[in-house]
Amino acid sequence: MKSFFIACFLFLAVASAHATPEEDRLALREFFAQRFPDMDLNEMINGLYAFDEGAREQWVEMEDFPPYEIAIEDGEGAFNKTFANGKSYADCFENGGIGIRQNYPRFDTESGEIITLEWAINQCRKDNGEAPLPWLTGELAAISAYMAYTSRGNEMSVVIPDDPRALEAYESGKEYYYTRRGQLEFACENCHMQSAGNKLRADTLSAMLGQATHWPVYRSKWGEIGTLHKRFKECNSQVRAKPYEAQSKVYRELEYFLSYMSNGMEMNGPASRR
Amino acid sequence: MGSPIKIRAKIKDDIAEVKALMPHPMESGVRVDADTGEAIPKHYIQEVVCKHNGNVVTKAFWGTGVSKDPYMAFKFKGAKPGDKLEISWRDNTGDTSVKEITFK
Amino acid sequence: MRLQRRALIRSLIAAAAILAVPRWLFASRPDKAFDADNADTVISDLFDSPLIESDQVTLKVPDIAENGAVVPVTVSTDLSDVESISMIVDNNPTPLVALFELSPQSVGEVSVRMKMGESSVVRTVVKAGGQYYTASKEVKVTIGGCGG
Amino acid sequence: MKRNLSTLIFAILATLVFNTSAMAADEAEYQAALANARQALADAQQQVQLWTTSEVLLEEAAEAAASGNFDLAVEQVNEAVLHAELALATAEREKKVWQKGVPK
Repeated sequence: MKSFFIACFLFLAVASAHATPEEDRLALREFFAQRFPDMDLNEMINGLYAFDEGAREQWVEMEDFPPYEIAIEDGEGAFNKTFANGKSYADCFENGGIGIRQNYPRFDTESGEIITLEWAINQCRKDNGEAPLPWLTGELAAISAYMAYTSRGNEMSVVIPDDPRALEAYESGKEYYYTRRGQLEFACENCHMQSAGNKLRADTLSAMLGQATHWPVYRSKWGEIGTLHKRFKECNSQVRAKPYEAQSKVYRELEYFLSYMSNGMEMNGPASRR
Repeated sequence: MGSPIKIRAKIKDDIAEVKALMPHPMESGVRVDADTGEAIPKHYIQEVVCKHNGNVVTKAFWGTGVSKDPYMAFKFKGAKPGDKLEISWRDNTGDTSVKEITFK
Repeated sequence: MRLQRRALIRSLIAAAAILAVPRWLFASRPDKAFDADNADTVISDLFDSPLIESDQVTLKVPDIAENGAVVPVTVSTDLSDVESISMIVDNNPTPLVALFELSPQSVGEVSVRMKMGESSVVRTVVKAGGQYYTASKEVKVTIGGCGG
Repeated sequence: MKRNLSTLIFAILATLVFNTSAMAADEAEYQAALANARQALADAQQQVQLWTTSEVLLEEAAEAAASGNFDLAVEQVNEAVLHAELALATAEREKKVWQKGVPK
């Protein structure tokens, strides 16, 4: 009996120390609602353009004929090509790969891996005897862009299944987001929560909410379309932390957490950014 | 043969509004390849010709100061649904690309 | 006979169309102006009479360029008989960015996206009815890299 | 325990004396320091994200060594290790405090 109470007590202690992902998400929305009481939080899917009017005008002008359209078209072509074995990407995904971006990353209860969309695309290639594509830019990013394009307007719906490994992956991603790192000792949070909407030198910082809804992105600075993990690497370098490899466990866990935080928000990828 | 040109065109009150996006590196010749340390040679579109039913309506001459994957927009009068619009470019290496569409 | 006459009429119309084709200012690209390294040289190379400041020329560029690699610019004008529209960025290594030649069929409005290495005066020159009209604006370019 | 500590102090003093002696560093010393640093960096990377500065310092060390300045080379190598230690220290501290930033 006594041990039962101890067990209960321990359970409660653990439960209160670890909020559930859903509690985290709601608390985060509340955080931004208090910081920006006059803003529609759903605007944050547009990153810095939710905050910077002058930049927004130029961005809207770019959206008239955005540079990522080239990637969508290339991606559609690549997506519809058949592999040497006669199969295609459509065979690897639910609903033939159309309109499913919002479900990624997902936790695979069989392998225990976090499956990002890019991971799934390359897994599909490997399963069909094709060589995997490079992670950061090029064909993989273009295919990802096309798949994102077919999912526009859907709501981000990342699921954390009832599996301790999934929750652990989520928690690791969360710890990563809030941990200071690099010579500048910045956590993702320092820029994208506390300073969201502020200027860092010439740049306006985007908010964490909605940060995962619009990838891949054509950044003018890159001059091409690139994946979220390319941006992770760049963020790390900017605070002088040695980046991890794209699609490493750490980055996939980070994407899992980050995407869950955008749950319920509109998918609007691919996007263009400065 | 260069990458295909993307054209978006519509007719509004007898005026054709044309927008085009042309995938092209537009190398200015001043950038240095980070890996080799060598200057990346100039590679940019020099001339764009836009024809309406075979007649030139707008010609553009460009320098290296036009952005990568160039975008241009222009308008002209007298276009009807079914009319043809052709846009072509030529770059400093002699490479070209042509695209024709029909107004809806 | 009738057919021949029709063909003749058709060829006459075609000839008229050829005559109506505008006399292009430049048969080929003015390479010298595009290679010039300062705006004054560009202007003296391209334009053979003084430039007139005009509020009938609208130059739409941002005050602060979001990204120097992609600065949207639109030039529009109410002037009639527009023959050409050019864009010049004074502080670019080669200031002449673009020169559009327009036919009588054109509407006086063109847009393009341009590169700007640093803050600079951006100017446009519109040739209309044989005169050169101009408008200019200071555009600030900030260099960053941490937005997103 | 006490004996360990005194050994450590002796080692530190010995290092200081060695480093501050008039003897200039040579290539062998640089190579040894480099090998030691590579190991330290690899160990640290297992646990945390290193600073990019460590690698930059090693590159600077290699440049200095190539030009025969082994004093500077050794100094930069040691600085690289120091930066790895600082990265570890930050990570240790952050393990205790990271949750403070999480909205509740």
